[in-house]
Amino acid sequence: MSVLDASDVVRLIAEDGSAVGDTDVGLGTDGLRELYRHMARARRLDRECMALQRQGELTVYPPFEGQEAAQVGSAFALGPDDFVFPSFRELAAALVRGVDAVEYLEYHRGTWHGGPYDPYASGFAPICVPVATQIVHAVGWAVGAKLDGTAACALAYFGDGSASEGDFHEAANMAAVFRAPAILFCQNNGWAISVPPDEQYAAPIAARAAGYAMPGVRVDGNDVLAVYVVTKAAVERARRGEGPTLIEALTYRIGPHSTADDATRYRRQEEVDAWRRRDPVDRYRTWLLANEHVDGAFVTSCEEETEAWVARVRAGITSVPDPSPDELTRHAFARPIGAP
Amino acid sequence: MSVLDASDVVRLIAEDGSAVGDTDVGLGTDGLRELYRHMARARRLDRECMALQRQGELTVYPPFEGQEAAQVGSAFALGPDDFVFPSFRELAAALVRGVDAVEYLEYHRGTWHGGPYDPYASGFAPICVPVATQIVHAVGWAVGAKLDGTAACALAYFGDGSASEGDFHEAANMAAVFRAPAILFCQNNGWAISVPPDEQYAAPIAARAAGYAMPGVRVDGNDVLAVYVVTKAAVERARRGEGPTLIEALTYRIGPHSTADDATRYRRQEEVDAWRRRDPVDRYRTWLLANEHVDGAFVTSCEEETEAWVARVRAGITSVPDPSPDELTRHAFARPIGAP
Amino acid sequence: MSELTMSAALNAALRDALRDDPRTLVFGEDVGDLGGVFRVTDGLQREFGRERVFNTPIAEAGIAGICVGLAIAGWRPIAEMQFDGFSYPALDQVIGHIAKYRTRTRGLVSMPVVIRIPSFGGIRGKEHHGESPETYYVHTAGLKVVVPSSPLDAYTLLTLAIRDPDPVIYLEPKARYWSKEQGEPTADGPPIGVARTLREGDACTLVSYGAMVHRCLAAADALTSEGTACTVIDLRSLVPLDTATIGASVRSSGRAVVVHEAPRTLGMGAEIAARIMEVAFDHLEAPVARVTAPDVPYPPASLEQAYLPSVEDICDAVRRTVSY
Amino acid sequence: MSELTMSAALNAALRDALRDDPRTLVFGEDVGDLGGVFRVTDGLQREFGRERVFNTPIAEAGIAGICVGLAIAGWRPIAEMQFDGFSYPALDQVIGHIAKYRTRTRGLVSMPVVIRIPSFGGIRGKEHHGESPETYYVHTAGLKVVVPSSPLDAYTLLTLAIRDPDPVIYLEPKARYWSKEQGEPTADGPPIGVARTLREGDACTLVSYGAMVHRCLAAADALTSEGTACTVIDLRSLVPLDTATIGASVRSSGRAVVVHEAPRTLGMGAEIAARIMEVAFDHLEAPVARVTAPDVPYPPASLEQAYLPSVEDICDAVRRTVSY
Ligand SMILES: Cc1ncc(C[n+]2csc(CCOP(=O)(O)OP(=O)(O)O)c2C)c(N)n1
Ligand SMILES: Cc1ncc(C[n+]2csc(CCOP(=O)(O)OP(=O)(O)O)c2C)c(N)n1
Ligand SMILES: [Mg+2]
Ligand SMILES: [Mg+2]
Repeated sequence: MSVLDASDVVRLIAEDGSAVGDTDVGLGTDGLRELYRHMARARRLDRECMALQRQGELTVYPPFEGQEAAQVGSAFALGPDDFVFPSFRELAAALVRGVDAVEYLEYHRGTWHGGPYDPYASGFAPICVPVATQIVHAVGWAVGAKLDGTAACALAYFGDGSASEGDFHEAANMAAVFRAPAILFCQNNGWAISVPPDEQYAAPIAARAAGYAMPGVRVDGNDVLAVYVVTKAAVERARRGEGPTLIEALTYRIGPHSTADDATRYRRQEEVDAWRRRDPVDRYRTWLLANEHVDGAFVTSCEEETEAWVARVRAGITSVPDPSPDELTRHAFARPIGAP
Repeated sequence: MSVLDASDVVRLIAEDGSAVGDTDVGLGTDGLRELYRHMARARRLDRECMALQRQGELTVYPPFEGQEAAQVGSAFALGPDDFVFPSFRELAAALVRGVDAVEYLEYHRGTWHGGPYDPYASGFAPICVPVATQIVHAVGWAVGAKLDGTAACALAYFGDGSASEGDFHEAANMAAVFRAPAILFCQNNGWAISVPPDEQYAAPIAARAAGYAMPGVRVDGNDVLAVYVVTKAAVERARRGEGPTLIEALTYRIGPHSTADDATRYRRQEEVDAWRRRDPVDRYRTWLLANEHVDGAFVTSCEEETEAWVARVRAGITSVPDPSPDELTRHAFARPIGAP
Repeated sequence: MSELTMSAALNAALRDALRDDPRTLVFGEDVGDLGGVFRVTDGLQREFGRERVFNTPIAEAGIAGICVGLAIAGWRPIAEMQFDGFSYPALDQVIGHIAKYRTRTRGLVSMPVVIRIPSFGGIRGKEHHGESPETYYVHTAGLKVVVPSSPLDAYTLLTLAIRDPDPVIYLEPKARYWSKEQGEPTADGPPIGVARTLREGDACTLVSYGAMVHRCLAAADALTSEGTACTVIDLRSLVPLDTATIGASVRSSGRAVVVHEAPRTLGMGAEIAARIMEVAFDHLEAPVARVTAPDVPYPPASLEQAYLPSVEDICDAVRRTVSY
Repeated sequence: MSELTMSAALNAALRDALRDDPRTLVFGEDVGDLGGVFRVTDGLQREFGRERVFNTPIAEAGIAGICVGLAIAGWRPIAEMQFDGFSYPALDQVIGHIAKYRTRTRGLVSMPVVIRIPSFGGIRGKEHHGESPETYYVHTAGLKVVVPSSPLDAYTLLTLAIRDPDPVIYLEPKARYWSKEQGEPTADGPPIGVARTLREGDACTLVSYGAMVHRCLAAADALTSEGTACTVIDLRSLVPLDTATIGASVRSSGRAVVVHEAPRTLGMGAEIAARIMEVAFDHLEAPVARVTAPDVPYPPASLEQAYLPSVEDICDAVRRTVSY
């Protein structure tokens, strides 16, 4: 039985870091360490971004703290020819794909839209603001990849709230009808700005998969190995030409919706605290240490590396120049249309 | 167990007219006859409309032959305070709701949009052309009825193709979240213009209900009693405040998509012939006669009545005057905005 | 006399409508506990309950679509789109139904629907947070479209919009949410369809709406010191458009400059210029000038002020027009 | 020399593109076996296979949305919306993404997408089958918008649109699908952005596009017999708009009448009038007249001809303009 047929939430590492499933996910020590490095860097950079925003160096910033496993585990399951269609909170996934952090953050600095990184270079589409629209793009890309006869697949990230949009349905249905190699990856982080699950949907989002005859699987989104294996299975299914998969990763948005948000208006601190105890980075580190995939020295060196890297990112992003005003009208068309 | 929990297609009368389920659906002889009368009239008027269109008395006309049971059985299950949100092929349902045939047909004559019948008088919204949009209207109406504390419900008709629209999903999800007394009634008639099921969706449309935690039931759409009981159960559920239901009635569009369509371009005659053998009107008549709910004399008198009525409708619709040109600008606003 | 922000004025208008008319409903994304991302619905759910004021799923077409059904059921929906750039999924329901329903039913079913949309730029927002969507609505026959420029008028216009028997698209200039004004909000202002002349001057007529009204006033100030006296008209209502007020002013001044944030082509400036030509041709001493954004998508924050009409752009246009 | 209908010319342009460029794809509702409700895609699926030419589910936002992904994957999508009135669900993807993608990515990712939309009225269609959606697209910065008026030019424009590196909204005048023209279709016509002057005359400049071009020609004929010689300009391209050709003509004639089916307010006439004022003010002898539909939703078939500009309406406007 494939992990995609699981009827329960897929979980390999329990909240306390102990294994509760087959944690031999086919990653060697290097892979396991790489995963950790990505999570640690992402966590650290996210916090730096919050600081940068407070210092006036970034415009509004949407933190992803708590969602590192969901993003890193899924992005790590992809290959270089695959293509990711992110929403607006997937900096961790972007880093895994090799997007340059400074280039990505230019979006949040307000230097340019969508991230001026080259989407082709890393197979990572521009940051997409109108929620759920990117799921359709992913399906279109997947249809194109299939027509090209490649084994590549597309993965779209979207949130629990985004899944209420009509575009979610149109994308899912088209993916199913076209048997497109597409992965619909929902990060269910418990909130859509201030709107809780019971005001957003009535059944698990993964349950919608039945309506498209595609596998729908719920995974512990704070368990990076579980996210990795589930996504990997969906990727393999896509590569085999069997079509799309819907994944619902159960995670939590520890921070506010964005730096402009005041989450105390709508949610209780106890809920946040409870989820802090399920922290994805801590959990994975505990498991890694307990199983001797890493030792304390590795963790420390990882921290040091990360600090140095974040310092470079900070220096980089705070010194990005504003674009020159003539860029304003340069890009709308391949050959600009003269002003009337 | 409620009929809404059925996992198989609900059917009470087999194709040959024999009972295969509990046909005591709580309608007395009068009710059973009334159902038949509605179906017979609808069938006859539909054919008349095809003729009227060929004679140039109507603009494009979308016939519903084959779908009489689906429409009549469902509309018959509603009460006077309920509200129907039709698509564009629901003339049979309109007649059950008491919409005046001539007023309805003014839409097809091109005299006016949407049918100039009073939607409030019969609880039947204007003909709605952009597919699936009316499902959202129905949910809005149902939310309103619930706020008013009434036990009334809304029923939206839509097709198998329409269900691919994002509006289907947004409506279904909102209905579920708001526990709206709404019935989403899909007439799956096998085609969406030229597009067959396998190019339109990948799973039974009723299977989508699981994604909204609402009952989803498939019913033989050519079995009027089955359609009636299923819809009735959904109505009762709605009245009890338990929320929405998705019904998929399996039926068939015997005619072309519309008088402008040439169905021979995309479908085989054998398919049509096979469905003719499942004719809903014949099937119900056979059952009625076999079970002595009616006799031959009733059928004949019904035919005669129908002929007389259709003649009146024909006379009525062909003599409807065109609106005066000053109506062109009269209706856009309660108080017309002067031309600039 | 109290001082209030535009956000507070809008909040007051909603509160008063919810209190005075039991058929009004307020809904949209995050309008509940959060009070909307701009706090326009702050406290309303607590005061009027979860039935009259409610969050919706993220589904803009659905939000607009349920307005239709609610209106048929006799309610007066006041819906919020979270931002201009997220109002587009609702366009189909707005253009296809809300605008057409009354015509479709030959007047039998009207759509007393208000759709509020925080709009326009100037807040260093991300992509899709600085759109000027007015053309889409103004061109759609069957809709009224209003844009307040000040807190008190925001109250007046929203109250009138809610009472209107027809659908009103209410575009709120985000850049002015925290602007303040002294006075008591009242519904007894000019009706929808009537412009306000904020300043009189015989050299040139400045026509604008929303946040740009304030740049026009600043330009008028600057130009006064050069001896150029401008009339400043705040349209308030884009549909109906107060052609009479604009025309009378231009017939007197002979010159007009229209200012808006939307891209130039088929922005409001086009319609206003065309109408001015129609009603004041013989009085025109110079072509009507349009000071607008260029025909490109709204830029990132770094280029926002280069994109939006500046006070200096307006002054230049007036100078060119006056010296034509 | 062959004679072909506009439907056949469009079909030929699609066939030639599918043959010449293996990256082109044609898809939409019913474009397969049926060949589209207007037969524009007739036979293409049979000839090029179910991968290059395919039916989609009924999901216009989805259709536009997959164009984005396909373009990123290096394909050239040519999508069909079944009717004008059903193109609105796609507006969000068109405005929010197709128009903005190139700007968003600072020129790195372009959108060589064509969206064909059977448009405009005059065919006694049901509600939502007679819409003139051009304003929505023309105002959206980042899109090109073209409208053919004749079969041969339909071929030229569609071929150029498909080859264009940027998104082109291609509005097909339904009322002209079965009109015929003699000649060989060719891509060597005027580029997108260049208007065609179909007739020269010094009394007045008639500016139009799509089916109304033919009413303008008929009006010009009628007026010739009154001694009034009109220039008739077929815009072909609404974005870019050929202001140079319009301006040169009006500077010569001093008078202009713009004709379109769309409602008046913020229809193309507004932009054209405003531009004429900008480039030909000193030459204008009369205000630019607009002959358009009124500001109400498209009417039922019974009132269609009262709604659309008639030849007589155009003649009247020219007479008023010439005798101003
Ligand atoms: C079409 C659209 N509507 C509204 C918004 C405004 N908005 C931004 S984020 C957000 C909530 C999204 O919730 P979810 O999908 O759960 O993602 P999360 O923010 O939790 O990552 C909303 C409503 C938007 N970006 N796009
Ligand atoms: C939004 C929208 N897109 C396209 C159309 C054109 N159209 C009219 S009917 C139809 C097919 C509908 O199929 P289905 O929902 O199965 O209903 P049926 O015609 O079979 O009754 C289409 C595509 C439309 N009316 N509305
Ligand atoms: Mg969320
Ligand atoms: Mg169907």
